[in-house]
Amino acid sequence: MIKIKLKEKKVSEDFLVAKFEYTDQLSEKETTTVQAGQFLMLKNRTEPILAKPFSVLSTDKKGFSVLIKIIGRFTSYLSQSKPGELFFCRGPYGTPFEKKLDLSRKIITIGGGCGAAPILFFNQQFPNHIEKSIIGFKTDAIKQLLSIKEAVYESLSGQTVIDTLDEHLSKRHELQPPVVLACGSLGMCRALFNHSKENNYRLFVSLDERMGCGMGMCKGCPVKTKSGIKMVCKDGPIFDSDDIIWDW
Amino acid sequence: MIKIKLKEKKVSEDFLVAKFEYTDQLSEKETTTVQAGQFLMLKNRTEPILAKPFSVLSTDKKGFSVLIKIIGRFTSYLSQSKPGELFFCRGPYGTPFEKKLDLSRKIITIGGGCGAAPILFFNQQFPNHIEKSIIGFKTDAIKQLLSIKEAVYESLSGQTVIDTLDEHLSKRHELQPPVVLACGSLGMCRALFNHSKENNYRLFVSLDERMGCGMGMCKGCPVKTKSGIKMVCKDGPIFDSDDIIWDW
Amino acid sequence: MDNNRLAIELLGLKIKNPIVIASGPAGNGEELSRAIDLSKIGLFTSKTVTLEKTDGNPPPRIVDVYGGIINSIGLQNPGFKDFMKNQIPFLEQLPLPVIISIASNYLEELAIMVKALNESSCEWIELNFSCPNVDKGKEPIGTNPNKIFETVKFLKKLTKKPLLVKFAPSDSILELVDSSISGGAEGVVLSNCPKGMKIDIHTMKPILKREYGGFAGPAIKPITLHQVFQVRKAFKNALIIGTGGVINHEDALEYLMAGANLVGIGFGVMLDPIIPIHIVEGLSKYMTENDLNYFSVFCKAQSY
Amino acid sequence: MDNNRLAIELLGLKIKNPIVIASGPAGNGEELSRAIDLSKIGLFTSKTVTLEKTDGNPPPRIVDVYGGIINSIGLQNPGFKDFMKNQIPFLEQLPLPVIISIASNYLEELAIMVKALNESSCEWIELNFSCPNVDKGKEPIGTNPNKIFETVKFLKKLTKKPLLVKFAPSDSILELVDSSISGGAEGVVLSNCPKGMKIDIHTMKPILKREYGGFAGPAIKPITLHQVFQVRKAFKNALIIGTGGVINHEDALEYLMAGANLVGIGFGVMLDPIIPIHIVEGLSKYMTENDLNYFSVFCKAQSY
Ligand SMILES: Cc1cc2nc3c(=O)[nH]c(=O)nc-3n(C[C@H](O)[C@H](O)[C@H](O)COP(=O)(O)OP(=O)(O)OC[C@H]3O[C@@H](n4cnc5c(N)ncnc54)[C@H](O)[C@@H]3O)c2cc1C
Ligand SMILES: Cc1cc2nc3c(=O)[nH]c(=O)nc-3n(C[C@H](O)[C@H](O)[C@H](O)COP(=O)(O)OP(=O)(O)OC[C@H]3O[C@@H](n4cnc5c(N)ncnc54)[C@H](O)[C@@H]3O)c2cc1C
Ligand SMILES: Cc1cc2nc3c(=O)[nH]c(=O)nc-3n(C[C@H](O)[C@H](O)[C@H](O)COP(=O)(O)O)c2cc1C
Ligand SMILES: Cc1cc2nc3c(=O)[nH]c(=O)nc-3n(C[C@H](O)[C@H](O)[C@H](O)COP(=O)(O)O)c2cc1C
Ligand code: FES
Ligand code: FES
Repeated sequence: MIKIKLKEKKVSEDFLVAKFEYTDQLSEKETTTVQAGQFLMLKNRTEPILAKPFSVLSTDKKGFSVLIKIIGRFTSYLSQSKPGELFFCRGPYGTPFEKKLDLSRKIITIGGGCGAAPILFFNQQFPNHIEKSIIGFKTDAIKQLLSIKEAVYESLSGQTVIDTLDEHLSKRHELQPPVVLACGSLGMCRALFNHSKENNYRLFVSLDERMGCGMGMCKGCPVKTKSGIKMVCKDGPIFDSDDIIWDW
Repeated sequence: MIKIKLKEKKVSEDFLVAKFEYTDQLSEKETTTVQAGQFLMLKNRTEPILAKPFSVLSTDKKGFSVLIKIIGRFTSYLSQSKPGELFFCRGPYGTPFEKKLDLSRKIITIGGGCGAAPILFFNQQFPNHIEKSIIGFKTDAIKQLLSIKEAVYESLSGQTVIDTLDEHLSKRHELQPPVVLACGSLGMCRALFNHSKENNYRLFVSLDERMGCGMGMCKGCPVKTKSGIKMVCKDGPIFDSDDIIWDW
Repeated sequence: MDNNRLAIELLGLKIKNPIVIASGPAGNGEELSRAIDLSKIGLFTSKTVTLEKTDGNPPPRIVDVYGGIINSIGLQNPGFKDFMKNQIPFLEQLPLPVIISIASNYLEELAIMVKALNESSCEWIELNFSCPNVDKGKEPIGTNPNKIFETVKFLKKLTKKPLLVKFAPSDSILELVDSSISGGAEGVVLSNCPKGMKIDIHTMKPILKREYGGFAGPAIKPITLHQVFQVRKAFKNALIIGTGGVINHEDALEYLMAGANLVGIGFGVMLDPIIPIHIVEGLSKYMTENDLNYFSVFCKAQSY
Repeated sequence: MDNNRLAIELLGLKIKNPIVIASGPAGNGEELSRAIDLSKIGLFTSKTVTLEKTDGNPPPRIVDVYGGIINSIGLQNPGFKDFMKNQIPFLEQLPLPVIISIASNYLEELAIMVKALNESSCEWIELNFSCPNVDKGKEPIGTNPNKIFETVKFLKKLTKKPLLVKFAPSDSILELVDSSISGGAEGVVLSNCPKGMKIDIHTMKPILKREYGGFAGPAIKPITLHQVFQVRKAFKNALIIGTGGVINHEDALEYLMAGANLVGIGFGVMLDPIIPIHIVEGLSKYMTENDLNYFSVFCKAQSY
């Protein structure tokens, strides 16, 4: 792994945005090539706990940023760390979204909770390929961390991302059926899958699964597909929702 | 345990002096009563590793200082910590030196390496009861941390604490046989014990043993004595060298 | 905090909460009772006593490893006679019910101790069949199902006090527990320390003089928790004290959900004597906040 | 750095150093060979293959616990036919000697695989008798000494390749190893994952769908190291691959001193694929600085 240094960190309720900087040249070369949809494995300095996967929110020459939901051991450790603290990082891993999407057509992108990270990165990398983007959060805590113009705050508007999607689809006039790229909780992805059948559009999802190695070796992050068991870390995280066998 | 904050820390080669401050009133009441010879159990914030015993070097209203030899997990963790970091502490435990010594007579105190800590504290608490004090170190690295007038640096002078003690004894004119209090490695204590027999003086030693609970419960820190198995943490750490069965 | 959410009655004994001080790390409570208010704890288990005085093993007795310690105490104790004279009176006046732990590999010795304990007001008797730290010769009846059955059956005739049998993690734990229960034991304590070792790479020798010792602490929890889960699945009615690596109330909840009636704490008491109190408070808080009680979590991880 | 201090010859095979990539966490080397220079490592063990294709268990398959993980992969593999066609060629061209790991609870299935492997240039065959993550029906021959003896004896007739048998930690490990060696196995791999479990206190259910899984990582080292030490003490000549919780060169040294001829790394490869390289470098550095070599540490913690 390469050493990285926590540059800045902002916490709002159970979300945080953290900016990390590389500590040497080499690392720069290694990871500034990260593309939307790919993830990095992050680990703290102190304990032999497996590194955890996190999508990249944005990158620059000196480092990268992540948007993280605080749910457990590593994420709370990070939430309590101070700028200057060293961490470890390896990657990038996973298939960039663009590799599995047909970019000759515009795409509706949907992000839920911390699933927003790779979607925002994709929107930024391919501004001209976005038909519409919907980023859903339960509360508006995120406002303290990021200004997201596409944001929908369920607790305020009472709207889910699917409601907002329905609105958009009803107003939609393009000839070609829509293509949707979504990243969020398994619950959201399932719901969207059913929704995509009722409203026949093509749905790609970026899946979240507990990981071991993060690079395809350990068979720790399976998803059942029509073409057999695949690994989220290596074959994904993006999958065509039609290939996925949802009830495993 | 009570929370304590690392106030300052200086490292020189494999020694460090650390000053800790209490984080609340209560703790003050609890530990400013520490006396020379007693120890505190210190633990870091992050891992469920047993707390480790350390003699107190000095105390004041706001906290206490320790002199530590960096030899393993906790001590190297501490050597890498920054001021402001929180630690845990419980105690004080163990019998104050004065309780086992007859202070109607002056005492020769000997400290070796990090065994210097409780001896220096004793010298400071009972300046009028010290016939002579010898503090031995392999190198003079300690000079960066403390100025110890009684210090003997083996690597420079070629003198061990025992050589220095011999010198003192040869020049000594008191009628009563000497009483020596020593704290250091097991090696030094054994050597002194044999030396005390050849030069018939009374020797008290403060022993070092790996500890579990530090308070007499777990039977983890035994020393074999003529009156049976005793616990270094509770019955000691100071023992009359004549009571100890050295070859267990 | 509403402690009634934690109160239970087991084998006719009213218990404030399911937290048990495990045998050993807390000695016979002399120091612990000064450090914390034991009346807040469910049960106290005395340090295992043997008929004859035992010096225990030479140091080191405690070795740090990742996630816990390896210990080699060797059942140091003053012997049963001294125990009855000098320790039992103290234990009897502790403000919580007490389990007395005894060990021997001779039926006769166990019989003498069990009979004598009828005189005491201790609630339960724990047969430590699994101390890793005594010499072959002295090794407890331990891992021989028939010997366990015969022993328990015989001892059961000598006392009305409930008998618990304590085992270390074993691939044949179901067989061992079965022989204890069929022998008449009311329950089992799972688990004693699995055997572990550490080597000093500088001296190139095992750090412990007896080469291996008993492994305790958070590191062993996945193993001991599984032992409890397995045994509860097979023995719906046996009393189980789940012990191994418990240092916070979440750990304790896992054991209760796995099917332990009570949860023992050993290493945790050494880590910080206040931990058992924090665990009881943590459990009460958890129960209150989630409007649950003991019975709404007990065994809930079992599929039945 | 002077790597000859680590070079050894075992069962007629020249090996650069005693570090072995254990079966499973590194798959069949496809990704690892791109991440690190495998020619710097001693041996590579393939992911256990079964005669029939196995999908493995539904997620989650990996659960964090203190000091390691509990895994429930379930021997996912493409089946032996596909393995011979698509994986063996790749494994054979790896720049280090390879051990092929196979599992089945049917002698006939093992026989088919062992025979077929005679065609391959793999060096040794590892019989995984201890995967915790397959259903009862499918459970390997595992823990029955006679069955182990018969199986090894039979398979030994079918191949000239050295056979190793892999076991999880067991109270009866000496018996299990004895039956393997008497059956003709050249050595044993100690240890596979002990069984462990974790309960999700929010759902009140075991986190793993199969309830328990295989416990790996630094937390198990004291137990697996003791298994190795015990077995070496009783079997002076058996080849032993010591595996369990190795993440740095000090860990590896402990295993060598305990009597392991080789040291396997599983969890460590998942933690960071570079770890095996760091361990080899760490060992070389240690040997050079202390003017030692493999033979001056091997078995040194044994009293003989
Ligand atoms: C490809 C990929 C990209 C990801 N990107 C992001 C991101 O950008 N931002 C972000 O906040 N998170 C992201 N995640 C999820 C993130 O990896 C987990 O939240 C993280 O590993 C939790 O680590 P922890 O140590 O804090 O929690 P743990 O202490 O490991 O677990 C806390 C609780 O959460 C459960 N849990 C742990 N991991 C997962 C998981 N992957 N899915 C469901 N439940 C889990 C555990 O069972 C436990 O109950 C991503 C995951 C994947 C696979
Ligand atoms: C009453 C008492 C007072 C003490 N006062 C001081 C003090 O003032 N300053 C100070 O520097 N140290 C003192 N010590 C020793 C100190 O407790 C140990 O050095 C410390 O526990 C090491 O912790 P660690 O985690 O850094 O080392 P570990 O990682 O636990 O061990 C590192 C290596 O040292 C060995 N080791 C660990 N503890 C001991 C021990 N107690 N004796 C011998 N070998 C050991 C281990 O086996 C291992 O090989 C005292 C000990 C006692 C019993
Ligand atoms: C220092 C120490 C001493 C112990 N002494 C005993 C004992 O005398 N009798 C006994 O039955 N168990 C003894 N044990 C085992 C504990 O009671 C407990 O079963 C085991 O340590 C696992 O729980 P833990 O991880 O909470 O410590 C001892 C454990 C330790 C660490
Ligand atoms: C994710 C994972 C998968 C494993 N798969 C196998 C396997 O297929 N065959 C096998 O014999 N052992 C398997 N093991 C066990 C390891 O080879 C090793 O024996 C065990 O994990 C202990 O070593 P460690 O602590 O270094 O991981 C697996 C372990 C893990 C963690
Ligand atoms: S995490 Fe190891 S294969 Fe995906
Ligand atoms: S450390 Fe527990 S008795 Fe001394």
